[in-house]
Amino acid sequence: MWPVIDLGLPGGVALALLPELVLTGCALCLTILVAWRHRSEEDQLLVGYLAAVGLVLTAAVVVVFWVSDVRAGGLESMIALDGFRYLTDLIVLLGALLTVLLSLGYLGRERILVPEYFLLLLYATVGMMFMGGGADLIVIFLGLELMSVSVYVLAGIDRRSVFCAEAALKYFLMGAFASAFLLYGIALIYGFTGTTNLGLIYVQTATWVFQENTMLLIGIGMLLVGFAFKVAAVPFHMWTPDVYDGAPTPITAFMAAAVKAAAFAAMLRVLLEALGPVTVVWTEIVWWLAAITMVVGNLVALAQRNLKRMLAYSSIGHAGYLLTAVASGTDFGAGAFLFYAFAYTIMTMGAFAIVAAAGRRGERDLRVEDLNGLAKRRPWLALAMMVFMLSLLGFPGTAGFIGKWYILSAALEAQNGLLAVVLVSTTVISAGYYLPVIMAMFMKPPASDDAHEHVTVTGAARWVVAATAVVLLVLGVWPGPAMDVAGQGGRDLRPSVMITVSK
Amino acid sequence: MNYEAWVLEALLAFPLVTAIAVLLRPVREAKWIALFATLIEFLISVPLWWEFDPTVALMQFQVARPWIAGWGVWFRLGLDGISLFMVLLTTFTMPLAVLSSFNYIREKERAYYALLLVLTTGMLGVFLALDLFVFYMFWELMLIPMYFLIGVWGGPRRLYAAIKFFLFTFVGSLLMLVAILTIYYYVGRATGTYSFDYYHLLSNIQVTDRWAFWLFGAFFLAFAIKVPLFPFHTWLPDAHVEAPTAGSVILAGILLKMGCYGFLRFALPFYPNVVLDPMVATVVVVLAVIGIIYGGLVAMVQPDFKKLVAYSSVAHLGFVMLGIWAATVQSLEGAIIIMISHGISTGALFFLAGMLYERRHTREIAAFGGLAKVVPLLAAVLTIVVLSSVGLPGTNGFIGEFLVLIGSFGIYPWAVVVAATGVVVAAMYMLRALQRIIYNKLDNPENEGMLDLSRRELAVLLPLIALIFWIGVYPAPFLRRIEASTSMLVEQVRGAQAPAPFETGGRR
Amino acid sequence: MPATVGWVWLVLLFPLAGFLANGAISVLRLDAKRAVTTIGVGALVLSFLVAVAVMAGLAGAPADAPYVLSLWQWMPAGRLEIELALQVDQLSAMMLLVVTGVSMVIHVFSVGYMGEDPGYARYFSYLNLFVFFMLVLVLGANFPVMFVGWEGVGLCSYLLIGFWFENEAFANAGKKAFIMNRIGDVGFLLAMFMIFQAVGTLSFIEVFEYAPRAFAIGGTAITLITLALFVGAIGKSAQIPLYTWLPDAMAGPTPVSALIHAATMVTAGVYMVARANVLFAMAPISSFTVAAVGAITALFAATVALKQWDIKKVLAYSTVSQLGYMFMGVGVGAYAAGIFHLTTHAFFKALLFLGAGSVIHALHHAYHHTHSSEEAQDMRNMGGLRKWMPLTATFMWIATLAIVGVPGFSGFFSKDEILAATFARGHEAAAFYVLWAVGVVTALLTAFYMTRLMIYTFHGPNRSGEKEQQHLHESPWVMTGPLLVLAVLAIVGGLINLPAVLPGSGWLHHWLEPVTELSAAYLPEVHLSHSTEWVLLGFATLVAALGIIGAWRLLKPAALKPAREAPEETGIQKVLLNKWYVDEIYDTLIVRPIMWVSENVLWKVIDKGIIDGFGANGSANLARAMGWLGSRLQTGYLGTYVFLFVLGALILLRVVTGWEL
Amino acid sequence: MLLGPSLGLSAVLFSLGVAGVLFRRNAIVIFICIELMLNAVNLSFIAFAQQLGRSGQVIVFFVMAVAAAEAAVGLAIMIAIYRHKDTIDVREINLLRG
Repeated sequence: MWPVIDLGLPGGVALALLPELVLTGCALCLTILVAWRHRSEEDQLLVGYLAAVGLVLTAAVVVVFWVSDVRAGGLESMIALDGFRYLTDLIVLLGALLTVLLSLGYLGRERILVPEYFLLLLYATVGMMFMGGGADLIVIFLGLELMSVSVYVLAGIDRRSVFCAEAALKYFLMGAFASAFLLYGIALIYGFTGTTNLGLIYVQTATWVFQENTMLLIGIGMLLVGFAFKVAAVPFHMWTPDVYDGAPTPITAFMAAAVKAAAFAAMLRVLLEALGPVTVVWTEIVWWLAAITMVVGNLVALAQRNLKRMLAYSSIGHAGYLLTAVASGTDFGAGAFLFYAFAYTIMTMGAFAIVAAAGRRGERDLRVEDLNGLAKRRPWLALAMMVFMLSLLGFPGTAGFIGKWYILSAALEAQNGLLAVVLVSTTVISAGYYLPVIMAMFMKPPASDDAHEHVTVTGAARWVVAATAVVLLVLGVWPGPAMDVAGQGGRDLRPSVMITVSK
Repeated sequence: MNYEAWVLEALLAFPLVTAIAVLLRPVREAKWIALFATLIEFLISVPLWWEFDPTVALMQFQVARPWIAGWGVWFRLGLDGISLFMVLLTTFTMPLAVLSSFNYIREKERAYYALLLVLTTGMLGVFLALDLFVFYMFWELMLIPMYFLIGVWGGPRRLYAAIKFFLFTFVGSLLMLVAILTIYYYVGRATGTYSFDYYHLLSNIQVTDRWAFWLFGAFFLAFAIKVPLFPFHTWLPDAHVEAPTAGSVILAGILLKMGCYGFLRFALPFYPNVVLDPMVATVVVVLAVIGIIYGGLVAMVQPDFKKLVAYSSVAHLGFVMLGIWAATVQSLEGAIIIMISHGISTGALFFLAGMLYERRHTREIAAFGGLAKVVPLLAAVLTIVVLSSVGLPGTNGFIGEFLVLIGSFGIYPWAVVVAATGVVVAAMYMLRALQRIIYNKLDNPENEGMLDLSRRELAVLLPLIALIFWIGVYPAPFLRRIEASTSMLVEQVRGAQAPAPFETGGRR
Repeated sequence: MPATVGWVWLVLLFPLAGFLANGAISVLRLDAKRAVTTIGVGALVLSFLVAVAVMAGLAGAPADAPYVLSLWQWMPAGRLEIELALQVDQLSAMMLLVVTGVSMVIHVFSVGYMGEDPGYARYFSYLNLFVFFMLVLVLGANFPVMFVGWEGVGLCSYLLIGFWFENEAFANAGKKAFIMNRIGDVGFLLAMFMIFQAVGTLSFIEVFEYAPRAFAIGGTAITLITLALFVGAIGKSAQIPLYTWLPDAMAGPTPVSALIHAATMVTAGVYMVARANVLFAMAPISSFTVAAVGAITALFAATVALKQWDIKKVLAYSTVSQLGYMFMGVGVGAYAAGIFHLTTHAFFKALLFLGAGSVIHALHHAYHHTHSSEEAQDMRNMGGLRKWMPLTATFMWIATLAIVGVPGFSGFFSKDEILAATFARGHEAAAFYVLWAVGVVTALLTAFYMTRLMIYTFHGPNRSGEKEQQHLHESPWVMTGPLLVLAVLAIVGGLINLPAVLPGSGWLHHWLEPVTELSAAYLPEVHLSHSTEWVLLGFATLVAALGIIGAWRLLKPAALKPAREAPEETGIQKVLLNKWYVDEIYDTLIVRPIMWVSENVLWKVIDKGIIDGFGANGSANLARAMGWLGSRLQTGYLGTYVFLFVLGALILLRVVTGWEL
Repeated sequence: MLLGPSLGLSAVLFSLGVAGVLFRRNAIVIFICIELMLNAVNLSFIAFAQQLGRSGQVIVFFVMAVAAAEAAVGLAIMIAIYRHKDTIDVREINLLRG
């Protein structure tokens, strides 16, 4: 219908921002609704369902934009209009939707009566959509802050649990600290390129010799520090295990999947669209970040007994895999990121759904041994968990493997052979903690006869688990179309100004 | 549709379909469906024997379907002299494995038989795949069923054995994945067409010669762990001892052969110059020979019968590796014959170990003694199988070992001299075990009441014994079918240079 | 190819069928003693008749190239084409007759000897299988087929030695025999590989035709091949150092010892050397080694036989010694003499063993009635059995005179011809004179210990105990009949190859001409003048007589005590009785160290310790330790987190600015 | 024209902020130091805007708005933690570790 939008006119910008506007609109209406009906369980469920409807609506709009391949006429000033944005939006919306569906049952069981929970989720999602789609450093920063603030609160939503409060505090302090670094980076880059628009920065960096301009390099460094924190790359990852452990399980899943995906999307967009010509500067750093993150994440996960904390460290490991895709510094890598982020979101949501189901009310310490003999009493649940574990491990036949294959291809095409070997070796280490979970469920007898009575997955969560497991297997066996879509999305990351620069 | 077109795909699809059927039907019928399915599978594969044209060296029965077309991944299957007998060995062993676990497996039967069928598809996939990506997928896929077979239905230390088995193979295969992708990229960039097709990559592999050593190293590690070659073998005894009977039979009979098959199909043709590189060759041949002697000697002191057979597999496959690395027509054919006959004789040994376990619930050799008086039939079968494993002329063991040694003598005379003593070590440990099981005094009261082989057990063992003598006495049809592909492989590996010419007269 | 020679595959078929039939009966535990006997003995009788027909057919036909009957292609692998082919020529026909003839006789004897044994069917099935493999060995047309027979007979000797497997010692003896044979077989295998590597084929006709062009006379290649073949022969024919299995093999039933460990299997080594005479002739060093090892073994075994009390052990060492003679014969190039002694030895040694068998059977029977647990094979419990077993005594005396080499008996001609050939070879190299001297001394010792055996068993007072004497009686005709046949052969056997001086001489020599002439070019036949022949003949008779009279004089059977009260042996007697402690040396030097190394070093240290402990589990624990270290770093304090954050940021900035900051 | 020194000042302020976060124990003081860092960045924005035109100053307002939002949420969280542990001394808050 309208393949081209002119971002110069205000109407054009509004049109470009339609998905975000739709979501914000829903969120605002819900805010009003919550003001009146916030006393009973049903109110919370109602808000939850409406939030889900809002998300689906937004997703529909995004799909319309994506299918009709809407493009920006001329320079993309504030928001980008390309496949990459639509795909990240879809991934983020999917993450949020799954979190909402999981939380419906979870909040009831944990007796958390805070209808605003779903609002915060919506606002965080809006923030993430801006991060994924922003064509301007400031827009990305604002999106990041909007998301961060909402998730700080979400992390500490359970007023009665001291762990939740501690998690929120740590996340808040470290998060603010890191955004200061990010902002300082933006300031320096703005200072020396005169603009915050990614396309224009690309033009500036293409024509300038970086050796003698240390201040700009520091700016890029600061930017990387900020993003590295958000993405939980080692050594900036220290907050992740504690926050993931303390926060309520659906929120942990949300942070591990959607937040991480959005952070990576923003990082990729900035690095590729703005700092494209100077890849040699940042690929080496990202290379080191990836390697160290993969190794430390997987190794420390090996020593964990608590299942939730183990999945936290494993998500650091997966951040390392995604960093490997970024380290390739090509749009092929971006494609790899998109596919892996999508697959990773599904795996983590499924895994945490079962962790949530297996944990009893309030009892935080869910050990791997608590899953012993799950296969006998809850065969389907155990089977789903096995699919998630195998997919997280990257075992053929699951989407995880295809994702890892895609990332390995990106790394090898960019001549990062050594990083590929590090990725592969850390995958072996990851087998060291994924397999015992499968082993506990299938090969060990249950502790007592009524061991898993309480483990029930009700209503929406049941669908989440089933759907995610099936999607993982289908993607694993028939990845063709999904990979092409991801590849197309990645290729869109070329700068909109189309200035051909000899690489 | 003629037989060539649908057979390979049917071989892969049929077990999966029946696996689902087993899961859905009630528990009582599980084992019968599984037996019925594996027999049908075997019947499908039998016509391969005469449909296969021995004169053609290239792939036959080829099938190619686009799978992930964008990335050059096609579902390509093919069969040639080298993989023909591996496929037949698999389809031949599976019904016996199912039959042998009839009253060995008591709980979760449906899952057990479904896993066996999925495993069949995985194994056949590895032997038939002509697309490196599809090969890798099947190579890893058959890990999970075997992992569960050992882990759920295994012996006391099954968890340790299962995870050790998984990790050993997993390390090797992941490095192989990186190697495959590197080759895929460099060949793709050089030729423009990005594809995983075996012949496409093989025909312009020289593009990756700069990293030939490292890429070969990755393939080598993956296959050496699977074979297992000497230093990487410690997973084998644990996996064998803890796996249920059928698991051990499949593990020894077929899974180990995937390593050797990998060498023959991928490592040798891809990097012949690295294979023939004197330093690499000496290392591998030395490891193979150590494997033969070391495997034998350690087998001699094993108290547990299954562990003894496991170490004997290390010794047997040491011969195969020696044969593969000598890369002459005789040694390669010998290696393939050992791969088949080891599958048969070691399979039979494990079936017997299982039967003894079913009777006395112990695998300690010391617990038996003087069985020949009580169970003459079992003793007779065990003697025949032990003799085949020792490589007595007239049985299948001798043919393989003789061809390997005579083929390798021209290339590595000293290795053959040491390897030949392996034949003595084999006699030492096998006969020592045989004697402590069926001869000596009948001192243990529990052995008196032992029942002899039932009809079902005979049905499992007789086909194997028939094969032992058929390959031993009349191996010509097997050798004829292998010859075309092995001579082509020797041509590829040895390049233009013909095998060592004779100094003086002698027959041409 | 004459018709009758074509039937040769029938010779193989009958014993194989016999094995299968009796094997089925024994496994299915059917009680059909008569059927087993008819199948077992019947198979051998038919096989013998066909053998005679083949021999006749061959004798009639012109003696050109040997007839090769190819059954099917066994191992077609590229250049290597091995066929399962049978070769009938003068040598193999001769061996055919000897093997089938002696086996038939021993089968008849076994009917009586093993009558009451529960494993009767199993015994006959193994015996038939043995004959089948021995015939494969003899008739093989190429080295691999001969190797099939070679290891096959090793298998049957394993099964038969350990026949009464309840007794752990007997089962161990069987295993020891098989493993020692296998050590020899490795030599045989390596020889085959060297031949194939050099000549490209393994069938006898082609190898012997191309050998002269493929190898330099006396070169390293041919020497290595022949030495490797000889290692195989040592293993199979129990020469030093691989002979210790033969005395232990006496654990098997006596007819088995007679058939396998006296007449047929142990002579396989000699047959192989005779068959490959071209190769050995082309390698003088190897031929000399063969002769030397033969001589030394003969002497060594004879010394040990002097002091053995078990009647079968004496005969076992005597066999080792006589085999030494045969190797001396083929070593010096007198292949016909070697085969001749092989044939005559088969007759009289089989007779000796069967005689000993009937003695043991009688004694066993007596002890069985009086329920005494005395050792039935110990000569100290015998004595004066002449009175109760006159027939066995006379036949044993005939065999003893034959083996000692009293003129007129077969042993005299065959042993003397070997000594004469060694003496004749002497003028080429003095060492052969030494070998001749060793041979003569051995002849003296042989005469001594054989007479000692006869005196202690059949003469002097009876030491079996009064009650047992009532039950001592002559063995039934089914056992003494075969003794008679063998006795006749022992006497007549010498006629087939009379020495040159006597009329109608050297029939066997001419009969084997087509086979042995190939080697004539490299190791020409040396003929002594008639006078030296007569001198040697006379000297040999003198030595034999000296041995017999010496034994008669020195030994005092009356003073001998029954086994129970026998005094402890001292000094050199003790050393001889314990067979120079060779077994113990092997055990401590080879067997025990191997077991200890593989148990403690290979398995515990390398497998569990280094590869598992260090490699697999080691790396797993290392990873877990590093992980634990990482989780310790996660102290929970915000301060640590911020500190690491800032540290990381600083490093990152330094890297991004190219280490200038 | 005063770009050099103002950037220097903002860098100094920034590092002071970082030092504060590192060494202080009280959560609120840490938050104050973070605010100090943000204002240091605002300073550099102003310094750059002085050369590159007004758009720099607009960014400062965004930053301030964000800082305000953060402050509100941060202090709420600190109150929650105070209600539980009667202290906001960072060294006492270490239940989540390992």
